[in-house]
Amino acid sequence: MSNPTATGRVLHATLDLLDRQLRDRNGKLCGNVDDLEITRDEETGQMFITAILCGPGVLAYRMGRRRLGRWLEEANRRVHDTPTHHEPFERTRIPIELAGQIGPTIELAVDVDDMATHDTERWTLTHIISHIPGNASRAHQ
Amino acid sequence: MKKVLGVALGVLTAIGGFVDMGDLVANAETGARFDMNLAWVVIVGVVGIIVYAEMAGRVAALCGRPVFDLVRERLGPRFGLANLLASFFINMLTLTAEIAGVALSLSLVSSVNYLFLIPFVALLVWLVCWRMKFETMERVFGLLGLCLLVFAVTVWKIGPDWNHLFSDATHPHVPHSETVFTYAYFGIALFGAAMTPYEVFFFSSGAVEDGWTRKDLGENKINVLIGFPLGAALSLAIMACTHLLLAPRNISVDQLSQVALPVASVVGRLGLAIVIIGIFAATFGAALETSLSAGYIVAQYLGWPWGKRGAPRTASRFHVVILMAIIGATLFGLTGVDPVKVTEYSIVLSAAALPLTYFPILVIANDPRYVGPEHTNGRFLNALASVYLVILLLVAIATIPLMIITKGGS
Amino acid sequence: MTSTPRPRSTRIRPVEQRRPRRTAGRAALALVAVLAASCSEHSVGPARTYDDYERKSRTSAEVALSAVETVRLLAETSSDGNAWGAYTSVSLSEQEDTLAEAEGDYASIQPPDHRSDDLRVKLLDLLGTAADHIAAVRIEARRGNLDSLEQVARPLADDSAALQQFLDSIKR
Amino acid sequence: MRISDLLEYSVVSADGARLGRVSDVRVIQDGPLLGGIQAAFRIDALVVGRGGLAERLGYIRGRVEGPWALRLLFSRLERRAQVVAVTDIAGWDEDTRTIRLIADAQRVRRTLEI
Repeated sequence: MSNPTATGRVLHATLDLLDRQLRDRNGKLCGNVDDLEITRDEETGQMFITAILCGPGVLAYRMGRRRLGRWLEEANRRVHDTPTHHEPFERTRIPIELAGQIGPTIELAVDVDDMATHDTERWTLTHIISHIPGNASRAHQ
Repeated sequence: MKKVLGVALGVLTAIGGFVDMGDLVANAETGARFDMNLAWVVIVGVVGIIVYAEMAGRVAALCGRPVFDLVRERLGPRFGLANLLASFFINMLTLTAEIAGVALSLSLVSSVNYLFLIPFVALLVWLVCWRMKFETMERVFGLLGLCLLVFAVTVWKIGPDWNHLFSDATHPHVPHSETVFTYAYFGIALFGAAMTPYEVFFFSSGAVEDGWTRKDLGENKINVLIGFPLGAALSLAIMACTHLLLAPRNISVDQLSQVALPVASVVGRLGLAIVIIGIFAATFGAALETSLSAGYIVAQYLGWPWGKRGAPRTASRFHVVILMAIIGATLFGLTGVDPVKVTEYSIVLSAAALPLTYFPILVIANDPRYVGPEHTNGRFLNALASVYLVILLLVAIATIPLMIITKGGS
Repeated sequence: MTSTPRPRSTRIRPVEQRRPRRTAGRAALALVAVLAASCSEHSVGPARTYDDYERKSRTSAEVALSAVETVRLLAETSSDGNAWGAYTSVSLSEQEDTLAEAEGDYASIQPPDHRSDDLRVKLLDLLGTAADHIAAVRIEARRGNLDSLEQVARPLADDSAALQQFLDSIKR
Repeated sequence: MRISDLLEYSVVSADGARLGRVSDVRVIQDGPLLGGIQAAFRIDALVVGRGGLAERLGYIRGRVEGPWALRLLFSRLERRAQVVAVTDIAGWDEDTRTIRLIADAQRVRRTLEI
């Protein structure tokens, strides 16, 4: 076992990462860390945390509703067919290197609109909130 | 000077905001049924809310994280979800009770049946959630709530034997006409009314909405340490009123209008007008707090954008949850359930759910990664908070059995 | 957004089955059921013995006494000019409803024996009289004659005394 | 794989002793640079315990200090958890969801102290 204090910072995944509040590049709240992706290198046997996963299906999956979770994720993937990205891009997966500060909140170098956690926000906005007068202005002084 | 004014305003708001439908009903009922024998519970309850609200406010000011965010982080998604469902359910009962309370207070000046007024009240509540500035909302209803001070005036005008009243309150016993079980049940109701979880949901989320930082820690302390005890004094005044005026006549309180009766009979027409304004403001303010809390807890559990600081379109799911909660409570209220009964159940169940919410607050307030090493709880505070955690657990365990044994306190 | 260079895929696959944990959900459901049951339950259920019936008589009499006394205090307060019409008439209706409900509930309990019949007749009589007197006060209040409420409410003093006597006559 | 999958694995030492379930993973950020931005998050060890609330509160790992009674209780529970280095893993069994270790229980046993 390597000496944990020798290099790099030490984190505990469930303690320091899971369920933390996420913020996008503009400081907007954009979901919690619902799960983490772990990738294992076959040759060296080393494992890495490679991505933050977040979105409705992801949370269901984590809470033991495996099939429901995967179905939700798949549905989300089909509905949002990565229009703005050339490479295949999963809206529930934020590569870990895009996580800037890790503290009481985790700041991501991502835009909310690229995240699955924001889809229902957009839906309620276009279908409900934007039909109610006064939705765009701040409250009166 | 401006700063002092701000702090004073905050304290007054805290006093007026402390009392809601739950406190009105629980204190008036126990005063009429148990005289001052349960007054000590109000004190125990207010110390508890002071301890935990201060922690929640401090955590919110230092790391910008409101309570329900922490609930999920510390308890995990599963326990967190259980807590969310329980809290949301109780919050709906409370919201129903508060909306009905507003409608009842309006019916006392208009003689329109309160059921007809419920939709109108709900619309008003929603409009304020939708349009009014957070600070204005807090201040207006908190300050109007100060009208409830007329209860204290009433007690003073009755001119009781103060020594007697005090010794009654400090030497509690179970009255002959009651059992240990009903005594304990109403004790829990009073405790739940003082420590209702939505108060800390709202308080901590409000601190984030008001943009509190390290600089506001002092104001947090003052609000909590002065505002809440004075709010509790108000609760005791209500209890004393019904104890002095209704209990000797064998009147038991089962309607909101009876809560105002001692004031009318002692202070007169003006007093009645003031107390009804006070009841209106207290229940309306609490209806706002519970509507917003519904949105806060769901949004914070799921990490959605929340808050009424920005335009509604910047937190659309949050506003949808609020809208749904108000509609749900309205429909429930319109079924004609007895508002006083709903209030009783909401505060008693609140008491049962308390540990789930207060435990994570206590842990986080000791976590240097959140509040910084210099702002973690001191020894004394921790000792006190630990004692309360034990009380909360005992209360939570006892609540449901007592509810069944006493058949809801009857 | 950049895409990650992902290390070669792993052969560890997610686990399919998991025992669903629904205990929390079940507990919540049970709680709601208990609540619903206790909400819908009237303060008076069936009575199997005389003691039981007596206890229920006591509860009903106490509710009635509270209503009678509330109305007396209301009438006094209004006659003194300390309340306005809307407050008085709404409060009076509430008390009238409370008493009517107590009367209805009590009347629907099957008395278990002949001894109970006596109690039943006695208390129903008291409740009926009180209800009539409260109705009279309410009618007067609706007509706007707040000043004379105390006058109209006078018979309620006897009702109150009778209920008190009834309560004293049965054991605690 | 996701961490929620990993958290379902039990850990068994070479001599067949059950150490418990994976309740957390210790991560050290010292891997190769990712996208030229920051070092990769290498998983260094598994925290193996009974799961449960005590291991989420961070009384040891997060250096939460009070209140005294909670600290006593939860750090005790948390201390029962053990740390297993990733390099000690011999193999994975997907069907039974177990991780086998290369060494005996006595040799791998390390308590959680930071």
